[in-house]
Amino acid sequence: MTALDVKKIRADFPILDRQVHPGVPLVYLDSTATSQKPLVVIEALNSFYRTYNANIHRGIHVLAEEATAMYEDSRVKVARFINAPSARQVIFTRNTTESINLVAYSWARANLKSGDLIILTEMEHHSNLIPWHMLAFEGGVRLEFIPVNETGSLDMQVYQELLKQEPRLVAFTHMSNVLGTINPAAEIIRRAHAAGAITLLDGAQSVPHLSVDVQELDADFLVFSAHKMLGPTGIGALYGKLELLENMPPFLGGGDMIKTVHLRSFLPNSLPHKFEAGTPAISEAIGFGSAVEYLEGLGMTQVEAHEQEMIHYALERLEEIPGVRVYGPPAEHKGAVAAFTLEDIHPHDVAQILDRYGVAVRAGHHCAQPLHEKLGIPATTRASFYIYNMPHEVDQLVAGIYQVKKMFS
Amino acid sequence: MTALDVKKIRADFPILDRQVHPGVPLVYLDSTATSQKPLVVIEALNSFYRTYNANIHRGIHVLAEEATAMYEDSRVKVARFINAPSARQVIFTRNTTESINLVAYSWARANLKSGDLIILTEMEHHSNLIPWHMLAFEGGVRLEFIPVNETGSLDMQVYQELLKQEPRLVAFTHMSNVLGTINPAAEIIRRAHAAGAITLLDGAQSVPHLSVDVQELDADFLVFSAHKMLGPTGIGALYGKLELLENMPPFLGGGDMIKTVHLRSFLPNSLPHKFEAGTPAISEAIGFGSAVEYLEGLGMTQVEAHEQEMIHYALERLEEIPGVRVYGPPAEHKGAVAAFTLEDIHPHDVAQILDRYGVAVRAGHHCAQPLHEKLGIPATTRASFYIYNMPHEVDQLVAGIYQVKKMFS
Amino acid sequence: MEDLYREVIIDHYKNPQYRGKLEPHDISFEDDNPLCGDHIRIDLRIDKDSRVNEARFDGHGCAISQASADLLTESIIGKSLEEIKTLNKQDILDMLGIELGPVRLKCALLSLKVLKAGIYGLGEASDDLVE
Amino acid sequence: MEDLYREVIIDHYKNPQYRGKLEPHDISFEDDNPLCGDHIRIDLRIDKDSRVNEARFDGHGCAISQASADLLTESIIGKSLEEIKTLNKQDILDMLGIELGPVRLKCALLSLKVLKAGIYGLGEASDDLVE
Ligand SMILES: Cc1ncc(COP(=O)(O)O)c(C=O)c1O
Ligand SMILES: Cc1ncc(COP(=O)(O)O)c(C=O)c1O
Repeated sequence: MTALDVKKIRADFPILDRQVHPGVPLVYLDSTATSQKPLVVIEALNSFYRTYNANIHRGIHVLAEEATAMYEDSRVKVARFINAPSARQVIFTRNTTESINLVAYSWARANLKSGDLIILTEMEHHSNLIPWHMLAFEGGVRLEFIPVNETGSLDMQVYQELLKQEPRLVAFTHMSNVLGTINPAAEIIRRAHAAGAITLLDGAQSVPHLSVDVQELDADFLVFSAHKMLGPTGIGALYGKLELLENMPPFLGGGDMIKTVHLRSFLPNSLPHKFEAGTPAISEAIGFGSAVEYLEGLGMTQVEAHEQEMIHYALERLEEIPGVRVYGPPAEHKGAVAAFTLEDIHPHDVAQILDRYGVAVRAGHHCAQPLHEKLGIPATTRASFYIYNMPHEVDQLVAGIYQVKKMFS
Repeated sequence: MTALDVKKIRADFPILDRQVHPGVPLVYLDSTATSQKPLVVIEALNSFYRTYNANIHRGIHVLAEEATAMYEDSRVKVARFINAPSARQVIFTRNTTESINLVAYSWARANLKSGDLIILTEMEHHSNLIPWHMLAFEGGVRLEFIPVNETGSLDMQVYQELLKQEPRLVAFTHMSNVLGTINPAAEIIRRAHAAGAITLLDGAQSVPHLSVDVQELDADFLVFSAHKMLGPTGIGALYGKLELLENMPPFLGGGDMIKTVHLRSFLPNSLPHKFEAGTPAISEAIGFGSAVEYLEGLGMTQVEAHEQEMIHYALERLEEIPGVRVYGPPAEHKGAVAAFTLEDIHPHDVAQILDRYGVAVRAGHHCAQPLHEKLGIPATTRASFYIYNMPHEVDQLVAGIYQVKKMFS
Repeated sequence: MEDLYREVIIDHYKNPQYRGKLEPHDISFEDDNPLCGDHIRIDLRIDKDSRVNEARFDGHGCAISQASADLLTESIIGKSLEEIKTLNKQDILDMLGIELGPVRLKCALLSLKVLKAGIYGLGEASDDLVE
Repeated sequence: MEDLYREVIIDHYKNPQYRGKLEPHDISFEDDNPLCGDHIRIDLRIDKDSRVNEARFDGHGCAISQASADLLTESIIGKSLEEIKTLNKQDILDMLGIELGPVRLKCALLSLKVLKAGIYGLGEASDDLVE
């Protein structure tokens, strides 16, 4: 296994040349919120709009044929990236959030009844909470939560207990966007299936950073966003098992998702079009395809290895700073995400002062407010790493933190 | 009023230099399906990804602040373009289709009950039919349709009759994407209000081509897509009256659309964020802003005038071809859309042969199958015109049609 | 233009040899291309060796869909059902002798899809049949 | 760094002069900044001329939100309710003496929002109050 050539990779990302303040270069440690984009992705969008922009699926002229072919080709690439058995099991959505809502509106509303149980976890992103809150409020399904324990991992014993209540769905994040915890997805899914439940795997953080194989994991649904994995905004995906998708009623109604329409009735189209109503995010899908190709070129094993190196080094350096507390499991059990507190200095202040040194981090509850409630803190500062980050950027983060300390001392 | 300088405009659209077959330049007559994009829009995307790509709303670092400011600034531009009283009445969606579904899922499901009446028209695009079909199927609302008469306009007398049944909603297209008919929106809305109904105006075809003023029209909801008005794919808008939007329950649940979240409950965010769940189409919104700015620069009155010239000339030329039948009202009552049949030659054949001459038109039912059923034809060939089209392109279309006739003679 | 609408296509479209219906028939199936309203019905009479001894198509639509239906119908007479099951996209393209984009491909393959759905006794004609 | 966290901010954050609660009070309102969990409560005592004669704030959060709250509370003592209604974003920025991006602006304006919602007797503090 060859390591990533990060210097070479950095040259592919134009934004990394940017100075965010005069003389202060960008140190981008916010990839968990959204990743930067390589030239090849930016150029994919560019070339679409400059040479073959057209609406798809219904067009006979050359532009429309080229656009349709590239759009569908991207679906094939994304399907291959997660090892989906077929491309029509990949539905393009706006983002992870819409993918989860699609399952909540279509699958859940057609299949769950009042009193049915959905199991979630305490470390979910709001996107994997609110759609189920809405369902609970409206349809009376019950929600139970796998607790997060001291070490930042899921309490599998409580999970085992909860399974006795015969849940219908277990929906959980593959990797926490705060703690970095990589959950034992295969095991959670295996047990869910044994208890007769289906599963939804939130891959927003795992698909960009790990090799995720839906067949190996036996996931029923997998959801993820392009913008977190080098792709454009405005596009995400829902993978589903064929039988589930086939039997789900449509979600959004409109052009393209139909086979035939009469004044008072319609027949839905076949997969994947059944779930893609209206003019889709065409350029975005094409950019998504180009992003997964770039990642495949690097090799996801290599990506994982690089991120392991980064998080090891980051935790080592952060934990030597008096007053810093990093949340989540030790480096070997987590992705490249370090959420921390610094004494009682508010993360907003930390992030804003770091920004003056060019270090871009996130501060807040990172759309995981219940997890922060559980941790007993309103917010954390989060530094996260991707393929283009280097150890010296960790050093800049650390130097910045010392400046913050000095200012508030 | 100065006319559009179309030669100069054409120089802003890189795709117009393209040859679609060796030696055959593009004659793009498919803007009703999707418009081409000026350089300034392509560069807006480019510069976002190259210099300030970041996730928005929750970020403190410079990139996030710049991205948030540009995203919200685009909302202000789009709001101004339709003369919305405030920017928070503009919700960004994927497209017209999602905007209509948002209203169907959120407003309609909260406000309509079985037996309630929705009035549509026979000339609706599938996007303004299926969401209501689904609602009728699931919730028992009733649908009635304003008929299209011989001249391609709505039968206002039948409308008046239907209003006696106390509809709750009148949802109709401002401009037909097949007939080109410009419906008397202000009058339809006025009568709907008098009958106690609210209105949804499908502006997918009108907002790109006419000056549309939501306050002047007194529209309750207006929906449209960026990709049909020089903007990128993956973004559209829903405008709504403040009181309606404020009282609607959320549609998609997830990050950003919340104020606070606990393990088992949440409080929705204020407008417009309440309806924008998850990472939005950031670059797309920014491109949308740049597109409306470009149109404002041209002046919508000038755009309208140019299109009137184009459609007058196109109908004149088309109607002199034996065997051509153009559908819809005369030029002065329609937008720049000419859907026609040519003897009994199938539109697919017409379109494909035209393509060989570089002329890109659409063939099919144009997502208006019920309208085609009413017209008694399965499909039409549709040529449509926008700011970058010139009379000589009409001539090329006409020459192509003569070739088709020759081949099938 | 020769590459696109070869004479054979215009010919089979204008003067189809196998247009019609068979009553009675052993197998009959019909379907549309929802994109354009093309419609094809195919009727077959099968002999006791499971060979097609009579075939007709009916319907309406574009030159490509109607010419392919005529060419396909012609080609299957005398073939066994097992042989017909092996027909695929390329066979149709070979008969037509042209290249087609994705939308027109659907027109070209409609008749094969209908034929196979009929032979397999399916409730619905799926695109998978003609990959 | 001086431009960003002027001494006055760190000072008012670390040693607020007006932190506390008033019991009894005439007006009291509290709200959060949901983005970061900042919380501000403001209590007022009003004299018979509708002037604020005592004011306190309480809560927790970042330096910007807490310092602005202290500065704002200080500035309103002696002011009439009508005068307070005219305070806006710029007044807060002037007190702080710094430029702020959109997210931090919300921190800075939280106390003004709370104050105005209290004075107007609103059920909810809306961003419109501090435009
Ligand atoms: C009148 C009308 N309504 C709705 C739509 C749907 O727009 P979109 O596909 O962008 O959602 C269209 C475009 O095809 C249209 O012409
Ligand atoms: C674990 C997890 N789930 C879901 C999401 C939501 O992703 P998006 O905002 O792209 O819908 C995120 C990203 O913030 C995430 O980290």
